[in-house]
Amino acid sequence: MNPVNYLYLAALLFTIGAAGVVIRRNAIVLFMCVELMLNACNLAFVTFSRLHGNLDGQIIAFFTMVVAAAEVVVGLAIIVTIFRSRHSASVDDASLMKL
Amino acid sequence: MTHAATVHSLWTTAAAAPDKIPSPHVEYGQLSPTLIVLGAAIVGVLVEAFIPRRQRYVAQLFVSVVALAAAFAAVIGLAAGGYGTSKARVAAMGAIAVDGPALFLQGTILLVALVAVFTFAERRLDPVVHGNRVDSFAAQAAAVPGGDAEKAAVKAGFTTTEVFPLVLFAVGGMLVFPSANDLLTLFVALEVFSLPLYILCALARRQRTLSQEAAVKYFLLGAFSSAFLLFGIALLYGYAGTVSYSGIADVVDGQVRNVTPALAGTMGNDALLLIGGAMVLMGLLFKIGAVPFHMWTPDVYQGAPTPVTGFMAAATKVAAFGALLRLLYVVLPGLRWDWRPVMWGVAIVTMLGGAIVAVTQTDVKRLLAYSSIAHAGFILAGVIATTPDGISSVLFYLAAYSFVTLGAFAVVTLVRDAGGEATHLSKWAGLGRRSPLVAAVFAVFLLAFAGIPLTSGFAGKFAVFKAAADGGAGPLVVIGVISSAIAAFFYIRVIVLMFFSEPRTDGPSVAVPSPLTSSAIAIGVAVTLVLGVAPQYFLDLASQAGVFVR
Amino acid sequence: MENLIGLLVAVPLLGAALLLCGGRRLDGKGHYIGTVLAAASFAIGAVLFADMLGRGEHDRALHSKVFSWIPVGGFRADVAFQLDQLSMTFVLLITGVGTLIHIYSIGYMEHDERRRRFFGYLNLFLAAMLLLVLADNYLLLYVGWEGVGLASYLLIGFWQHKPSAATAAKKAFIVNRVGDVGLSIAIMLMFTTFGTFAFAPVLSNAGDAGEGKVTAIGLMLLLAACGKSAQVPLQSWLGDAMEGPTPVSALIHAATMVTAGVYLITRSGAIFNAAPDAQAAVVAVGAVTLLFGAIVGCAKDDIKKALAGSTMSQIGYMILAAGLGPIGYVFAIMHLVTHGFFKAGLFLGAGSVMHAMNDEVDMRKYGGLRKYMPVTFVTFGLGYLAIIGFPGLSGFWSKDKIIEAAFAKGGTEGWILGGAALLGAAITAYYMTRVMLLTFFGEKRWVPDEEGHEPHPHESPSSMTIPMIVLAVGSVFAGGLFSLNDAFLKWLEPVTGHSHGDSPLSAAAVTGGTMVVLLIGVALAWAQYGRRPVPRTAPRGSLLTRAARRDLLQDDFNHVALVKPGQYLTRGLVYVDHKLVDGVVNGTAASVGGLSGRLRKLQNGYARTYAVSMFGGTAVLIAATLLMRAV
Amino acid sequence: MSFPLLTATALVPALGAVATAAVPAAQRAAAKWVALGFSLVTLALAAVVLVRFDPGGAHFQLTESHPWIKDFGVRYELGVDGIAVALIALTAVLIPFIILAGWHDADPLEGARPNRRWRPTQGFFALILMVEAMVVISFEATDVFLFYIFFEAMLIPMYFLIGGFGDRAGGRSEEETATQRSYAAVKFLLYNLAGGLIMLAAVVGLYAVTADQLGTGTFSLQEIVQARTGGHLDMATSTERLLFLGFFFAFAVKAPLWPLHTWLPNAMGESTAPVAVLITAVVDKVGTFAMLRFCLQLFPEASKWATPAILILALISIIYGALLAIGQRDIKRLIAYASISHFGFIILGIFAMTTQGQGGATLYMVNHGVSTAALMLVAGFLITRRGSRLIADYGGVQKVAPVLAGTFLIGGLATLSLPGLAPFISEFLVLVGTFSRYPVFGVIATVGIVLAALYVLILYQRTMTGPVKDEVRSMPDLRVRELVVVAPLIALLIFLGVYPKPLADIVNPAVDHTMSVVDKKDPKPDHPVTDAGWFSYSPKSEGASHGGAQHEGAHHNGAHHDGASGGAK
Repeated sequence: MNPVNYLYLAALLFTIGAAGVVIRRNAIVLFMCVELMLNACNLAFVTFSRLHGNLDGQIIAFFTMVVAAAEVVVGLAIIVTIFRSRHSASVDDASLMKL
Repeated sequence: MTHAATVHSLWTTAAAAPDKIPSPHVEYGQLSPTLIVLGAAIVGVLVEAFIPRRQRYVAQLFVSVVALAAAFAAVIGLAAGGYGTSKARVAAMGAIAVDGPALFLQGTILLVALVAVFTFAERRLDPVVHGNRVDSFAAQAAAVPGGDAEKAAVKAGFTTTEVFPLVLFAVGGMLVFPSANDLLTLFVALEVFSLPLYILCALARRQRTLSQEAAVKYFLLGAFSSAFLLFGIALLYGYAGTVSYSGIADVVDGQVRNVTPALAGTMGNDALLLIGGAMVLMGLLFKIGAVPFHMWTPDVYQGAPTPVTGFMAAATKVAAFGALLRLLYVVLPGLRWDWRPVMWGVAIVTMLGGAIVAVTQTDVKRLLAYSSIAHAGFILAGVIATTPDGISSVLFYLAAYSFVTLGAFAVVTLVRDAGGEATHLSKWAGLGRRSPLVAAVFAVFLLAFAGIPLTSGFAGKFAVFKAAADGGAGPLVVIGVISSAIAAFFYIRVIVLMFFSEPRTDGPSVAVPSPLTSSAIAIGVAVTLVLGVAPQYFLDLASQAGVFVR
Repeated sequence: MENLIGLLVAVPLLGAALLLCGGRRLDGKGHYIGTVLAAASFAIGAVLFADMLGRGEHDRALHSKVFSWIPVGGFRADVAFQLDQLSMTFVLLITGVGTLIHIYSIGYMEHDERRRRFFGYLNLFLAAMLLLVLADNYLLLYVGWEGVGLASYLLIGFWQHKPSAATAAKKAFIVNRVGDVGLSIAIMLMFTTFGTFAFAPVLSNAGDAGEGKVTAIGLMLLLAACGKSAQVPLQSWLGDAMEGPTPVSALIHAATMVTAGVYLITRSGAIFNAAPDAQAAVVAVGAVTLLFGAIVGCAKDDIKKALAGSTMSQIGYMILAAGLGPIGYVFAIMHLVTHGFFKAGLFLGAGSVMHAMNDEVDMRKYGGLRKYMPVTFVTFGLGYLAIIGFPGLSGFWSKDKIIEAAFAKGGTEGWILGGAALLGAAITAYYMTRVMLLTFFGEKRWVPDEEGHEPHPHESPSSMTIPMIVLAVGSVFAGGLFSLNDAFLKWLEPVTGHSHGDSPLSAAAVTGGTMVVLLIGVALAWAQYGRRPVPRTAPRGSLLTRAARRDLLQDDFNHVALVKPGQYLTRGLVYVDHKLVDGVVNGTAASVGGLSGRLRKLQNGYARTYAVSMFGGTAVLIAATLLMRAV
Repeated sequence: MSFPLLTATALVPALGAVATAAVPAAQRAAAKWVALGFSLVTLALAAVVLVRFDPGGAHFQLTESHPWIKDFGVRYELGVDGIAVALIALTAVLIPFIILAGWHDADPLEGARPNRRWRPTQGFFALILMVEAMVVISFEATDVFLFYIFFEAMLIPMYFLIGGFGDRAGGRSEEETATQRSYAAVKFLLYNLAGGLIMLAAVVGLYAVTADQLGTGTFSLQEIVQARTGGHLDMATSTERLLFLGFFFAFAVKAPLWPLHTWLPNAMGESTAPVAVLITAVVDKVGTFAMLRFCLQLFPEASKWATPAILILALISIIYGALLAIGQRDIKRLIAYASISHFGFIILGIFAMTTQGQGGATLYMVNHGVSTAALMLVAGFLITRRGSRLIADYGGVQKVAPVLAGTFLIGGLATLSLPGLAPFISEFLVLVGTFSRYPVFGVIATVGIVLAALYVLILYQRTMTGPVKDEVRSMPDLRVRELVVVAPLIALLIFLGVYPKPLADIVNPAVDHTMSVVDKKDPKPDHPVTDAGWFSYSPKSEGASHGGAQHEGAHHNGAHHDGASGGAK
C-alpha cells in the first residue's frame, strides 16, 4: 500500500480532532480530541519517517507520547479542579470572563 | 539515502548498524543557564517533598533567586566568553543554538523571571489570615473554592510554595525555546514552559473560579495550538526529512535535494513546506498573542494571579518572539517572499485589533492584555524587516517591553479593596490624589506603553519602526503609527481617571508592599527610564547579539 | 531745526503718557499739563514756520531721520520726518486749533471726573495726527493714520457708560479699518512696484510704473481716504461719532482728522496725476458725498448731526478738488484750512449751546437763544456766514475756487461736477440757515425735562468763549488772507504743483452763480423755518426727508448688506466648527469606540469560539501562504 | 570645552521643576518662590544667549554636539540661529510672568480636605517649568530626532496642566467642569499625539532615506542640508513630499492650522489663563518654528510644492478664526479663535517664501506671544474676579476698574495689530511678504485686519463699557502683583512696536539662510527705485496745462535732487 495514504489518514484524524475541539462542549471530550490530534501527528511522523527512510520521525513520536502524557497529567488536574468547584465539565459554563 | 527510486526499509536501516549510534556529546558549559534553572527546579520539588511546610517559603525563595541569579551570571559569562558573537555555535548535537539572540533573550528572560519571583513572593499585600502572612496564591489549589477543605487549609496557614519550582520549570522551557535549533526541541521546550504556566494560572487565592476558568481555557487552547504546531512540524519533517533548522533551511534553499518521489508525486513538496510552515507559525503566533490567535490572552491575563500574569506577559512573549525570529530567519529565510505578505497581514490586524478593542475595556488587566496584543503587532513589524537591524530592534523592544509590563502588573497588585485586587477601572478613579506616587509610577508605565519619548517604549518603537522602514515596510510603519494613536487613547484614559477624577469614597486603597514588590516596581521604572534616555548601550548589545548561528 | 520736528510729535505724546499713566495724582492739574503741552507744540510749529519762511521757495523742506524702524530684506522703513509746506500747513492747523480746543475743553469738561484722561486722549490725538502729516513715508503715515483712529475711538466712546457712545466708537474704528485696508494694500503695491514706500521716490517715479499699477494704488489710497474722511461709501460712522464730547467733534471730526483723507490724496498727487481713472473715481466720490452730506444735513434735528452732515459735505468739496488734480490741490487744502476754522467754530458754538441747554441736542427744543448767549450767537453766526460762502468771509474764497476748478475740469464732466458743486452750495446755504434759525431765532421752545429741571440758558465761561472768538476771527479773515496776492497758492505750489484749468465759465460768472444759488438756499430755509413757528416734534416729512433723517438709509443698507449676513455667517460658522470640523474629530473617536464595542462582542468567553478563531486563522494563514506561492 | 550655555538654559528650568516638586506639601508659598527664582535664572541665561549671539556670525552658534544614540543616528546637537534665539528669549521672558499670574491658581480650594500627599501647587509650578525646559530645548535642537523627542514629551506636562488645573470659573457644576476639562485635556493630547505619531513615521522615513543614501542614517539638520546642497542626498519627489506632509501635519496640529484647530479653543477655554498663555504663546510656537526650521530646510522642494495648498489653509485660518472669534460667547474661547487667526498669519508668512514674509512670521511669533499673554492674563484677572467666562456676565467694568480695562484694551489693540504696538510690524511684514509674491492672497488676508478689529472691539465693548452690572460693581482694580505682570508686557509691546530693529537684526540673517536653503529669492519690484537718499519731491507746475487727464505722464521727471541739499543734512 502506498504509505502516502497514511498521511491522508493522519490529516483526516487531525481534522476530526480539530473539529471535535470546536464542536464539543465537554472538557474531557475536548481534551480527548486534542489527544487525537496529537496522535494524528504521530501517525504523520511515523509515515514520513518511513518515506524518508530515517528514524527521526519515529523517535519524535515517542517524544510526542511523553509530552502528551504530561499534558494529560496537567490537563486532567485542571479539569478535575474546575469540575469539583462547578460540578460541570462543560467548557461553555466556564465563560465568566468575556468582552 | 539518495537512492530515490527505492523505498527504504526501516528494519534494514536500523538493523544495519546499531553500533553506529554515537553517544551524544553535550556541551554542559554552554547549556549551563538552562541546566542550572532546571536543576534548581528539581531541588525545589525536593524541597517541597522534604522540608517542613513552615520553612518551605524561605527555602524556595532562596533556591529560586540563587538559581536565577546564577543562571544569569552564566549567561553573562557565556556572552563575555564570546559565545554571543565569534564563538556562537550549535550545541547539544544540534539541538540548541548558543548565539547572540539566544543569550540576549535568555538573559532577558532570567532577569524578568528574577523580578517576577519577587512579586510571587510578596506577602504583605493581602491581609493577615489567622496570624499568617499570605501571598497571591491559593492555600490549597486542590480544595474546592469556598469549601471546608479550603477553609481548613487557610486556617492551617498553608501556602502554595510549589509556584517557585513551577516558575523555574517554566523558565527552563523558556530558555530553551528561543535557542532551540530543531523543531523537536522547540516543541518540547514549548510544552515544558506551557504546562507549568497552565497550573500557575489556576492558583489564585482570590476569585478562584475565574482563575480556574483561565487555566482551563489556557490549557485547552494551548494544547490545541501545540497540536497544530506539532502537525506543522510533522509536515516540515515530511518535506525535508529532518527537523534540524539548518537541515530544513538547506532543503528550502535548494542546496540539498532531498525529495521523496512518492511525496512529490502525490502532494507536491512545496505544499508540505508551506502548510507545515504556516502551522508552525500559527503555534508561535498563539504564544505571542497575535490576532486572530489572541483570544485567550485577555481571559487568561484577567483570571490568572496577577504576578503570574506579569511573568507570563513578559517572559512568554520574549521566549516566543525569540523562537519566531529564529524560525523565520534561520529556517525559512528562503521562503521570505511567501511568509512576508502573510506576516504583514497578521501584523496589521494585530496592531489595529489590539488597539481598537482595548479602547472600550473596563478592567485594568484586560486592558493590559489588549495592549500586549497591540505591542505584539508592533514587534511583528520589526520581525518582518528581515534585516540584522530587524533582529536587534526586536531584541531591544522585547527587553524594554517586558520590564514595563512586569512593572505595570506589579502596580496592579497594589491597588486593593475588600475583595482583593481592584481591577475594575472605575475603582481607579482619583488614585492620583490618594497615592500620587503609585499613580505616577503607573502613569510612567502607561506612557511607556504609549510610546512617549524619553521612555523605553519610545526607543523600542522607534527602533522597530526604523527597521521596518529600512526593510521596505513603510506602510506598516504608518499603520503602526495610527494604531499607536488609537492605543494612546486608552492609556490616557486611565491617566485621566487616576489624576483628574474625584476619588470614590468606597474606592480601593493602595497596600504598602514589602521591599520585594517595591524593588520589582523600582527596577521596572529604572529600566523604563534608562532605556528611554540612554538606550545606546543596550542597542549596541542588541545589535551585537543580532546574528543567528546556523 | 530738523530735530525740532521730532519734538513736535514727542511733546504731545509725552503729555499723553503723563496723563494716562500718571494716575489720580494728576487729576487736579492734568488739563493744564495737556493744554500747555499742546500750546508748546504749537509754539514749536510756529518756530519752524518762521524758519521755513526764511528760506527760499525750493529749500523749504526739512527732513529728519530719527532711526531705522523696520529693516527686513529689501523692506526698509524708517522713522523719519519730512516737513514741507504742506505738512507745515497741517502742523499749524492741528496744533493751533488743537490748542484752542484744549482751552475750550477746560471749561467744557469741568464737571467730568475723568477730565485728566480726556486731555490725555486729546494729546494722544495731537501726537498721532502730527505723525500722520510729518511722516516721510507711507508706512509711518499709516501709524499716524491708525493712531488718530485710536484717539478718535477713545474720544467718541469717552462716555463709555452710554451704550450708544461705545457702539459709535466701535463703529467708527471698524469702518475706518476698512479704509485702512486700502492704505495697507496701497503700501504693499508700492513696495512691489517701487521697492520702497517713502514719499519722494515713489512720487517721483509714479509716472513710470505703468498706469494699471498706479491706478490700483490710487484707488486703494482713495479707499483709505474714504474711510478716514467719511466719504461715500464709508461715511456712515461720522454721524454716530457725534456721541463724543463736543470738543472732540470740533477737533477730530471737523477740523483735523477727517481731513486726513484730503491730505493723503494731495500728498499722493503724483500718483493720481498718473492715473486718470483713479482721479475720476476721486471726483465722483467727492461729488456724491458733497451732495449726500448736504442732504443728510438738511434733515437732522440734532444740531451736531446736522453739522456732521455738513462736515461730510464740505470734505466732499475738498476731495472733489483734490481729485481734479493740479488744478484743485491747493484749493482743496485751502478749503480744508478755512473749514478747519469755521467748522471748529461752529462745533464749539454748538457745544456752548448744549452746555447751556443741559446737553439737549434737538434743535427743535432750542429757539431764540441769541438773547441768552450773545457771544455764542455772534461767533456761530460768523462761522455760519463763512460756511455758506458769504462774500468776503473765508468760505467764500475757498469754496468759490473749488466750484471754479470743477467747471475748469472741462467737458461734460466739468459741467456735471460744477453743477453738483453749485447745487451743494445751495443746499449748504439751506441747511445752515435752518440750523441758525432753529437755534438762535424764533420763539424759545425748551421745556423742563422729566425731572422738572428747566434749562437756564447762559453764556459759557471765558475758557470756552475765547477759543470761539479766535476761531470766528479765523473764519472771517483766513480766506481773504490766503487769497491776498494768491499767497496760499504760492506757498503750496512747490509741493503740490498747480495748473490753471481752462474754465468754460469766467470766474465772475461762477461767483455770480454761486451767489444766486446761495440766496435761493437761504430764502428757502427762511420760508420754511423763519416765517412760521417750528413744531417741537418733527413732522413726518416727505420720503426724502425721512430717508435723510436716517442718513439716507446708509445704516439700513449696511445692516442688510453686511451686518445681518455677517451675523448669519458667524453663527453658521460657529455651528459648522462645532458640528462639522469638530464633529469629524469626535466622530472618528466615536467610530473607533463603536468599532471597539462591536469587536469586543467577539470575545464571548467561550473557549470553543476562541478555538474556532484559531482554526479559522490557521486556515487563512495556510490559504494565504499557498496563494502567495500561486500568484 | 566651553560652558554648555544652551544645555544650561534648558537644564535650569528642568532642575527648577524637580526642586519645586520636592518642596513639602505645607510649604506652598515657598514652592512658588522657588519656581519664580528658577524661571528668573533661566531668563538671565537666555539673556546671556541673546548677548553672546552674534547676528553676523555663523548660522548656528553656541553649538554643542555629543553622540547620543548612535544606532538611530541621533546626536545631542544644539545650536541657535536668530529665530531660535528670539523664541528662546520670548519663552524665558514669558514664563516668570506666567508663574506670577498664576500665583494663586493652584492653591487648594477653601475647605478642601488637607492631604499630605497631594501637592497641587508644587505640581503646577513644576509642570510649568518642565514645559519651559522642553520648549527651550526644542528651540535649540538641531537634530531632528532630538527635537522630536521634546516636541512630543512636552505634551505630557501640558496635558497635566490643562487637565489638572482647570479654570474654576466655568459657571457650571463641579462635575460638569471636571468633565469638560478632562475632555479638553484628552483632546489636546490625542490631537497632538496623533500629529506627533504621524511625524514619527516621517522621522523614521527620513532615517531610512539618509541611511540609504548617505550610508549612515543621520538626523543632523546641518548634515542633511549640506548633503542636499552638495548633491549627495537626492530624495525622490514622492518620498520628499510624503515626509514633508508627515512633518507638516504634526506642526499644523500644534500651530494650529485650520481644520486641525479644534483642540485649541477647548484647551484654552478650560485651562487657567496662565496655562492658556503657555499653550498659545509658548508651546504652539514650537509648531510654527519647526515649520520654518525643519519643513522648509529639510524638504525645500516639497515645501514649494505644497505652498499653494498651505497658503489657502492659512488664509482660511485667518478668516475663519476671526469670524469664529466674533461669534464666541466665552472670553477665553474668543482669544483662542483669535490666536487661530494669528497662527494663520504666521503660517502665511512662512510659506510666502519671501524675506519679509518669513522675517515677519518670526517677529509675529514673538509679538503674538507677548500680546496674547497681555490680553489673556488680564482676561484671566478679570475672570477670576467675577467667576465667569461668559462675555454677557460683564458690563461697565471700565467704570469700576479703569486700570484693568485700560490694560485689557491695550492687549486688545495689540491683538488687532494697532500700529505703534509690536504685532503691527509683524503682521504688516507678513502681508507685504505675501503680497509681493501672491498678491491675491495678500489682499484676502487683509480682511483679517478688519475682522480682528471687530472681535476685539466687540469684546471690549461688551465687557468694559456700558452701564455697570451689579455683579461687577464691587470688582477691585488690578493689584500690585497683577500690575507687575501686565505692565512689563505692555512696555515690551510698545518697545518692540517702536524699535523692533534689534530683534529684526537678529532674525534677518537666519531668514536669509532659510531663503537660500529653499532657493528662493524675493520678487524684484517692477520699477525699482535706486536709493538716492532723501530728497524732496516737488512736481513741476505747468501753468498752461489743460486738466489732469491730458497731461498724464507729464510729471515723471519731477524729482528735484537739488532739493536734497537743503533738506538732508
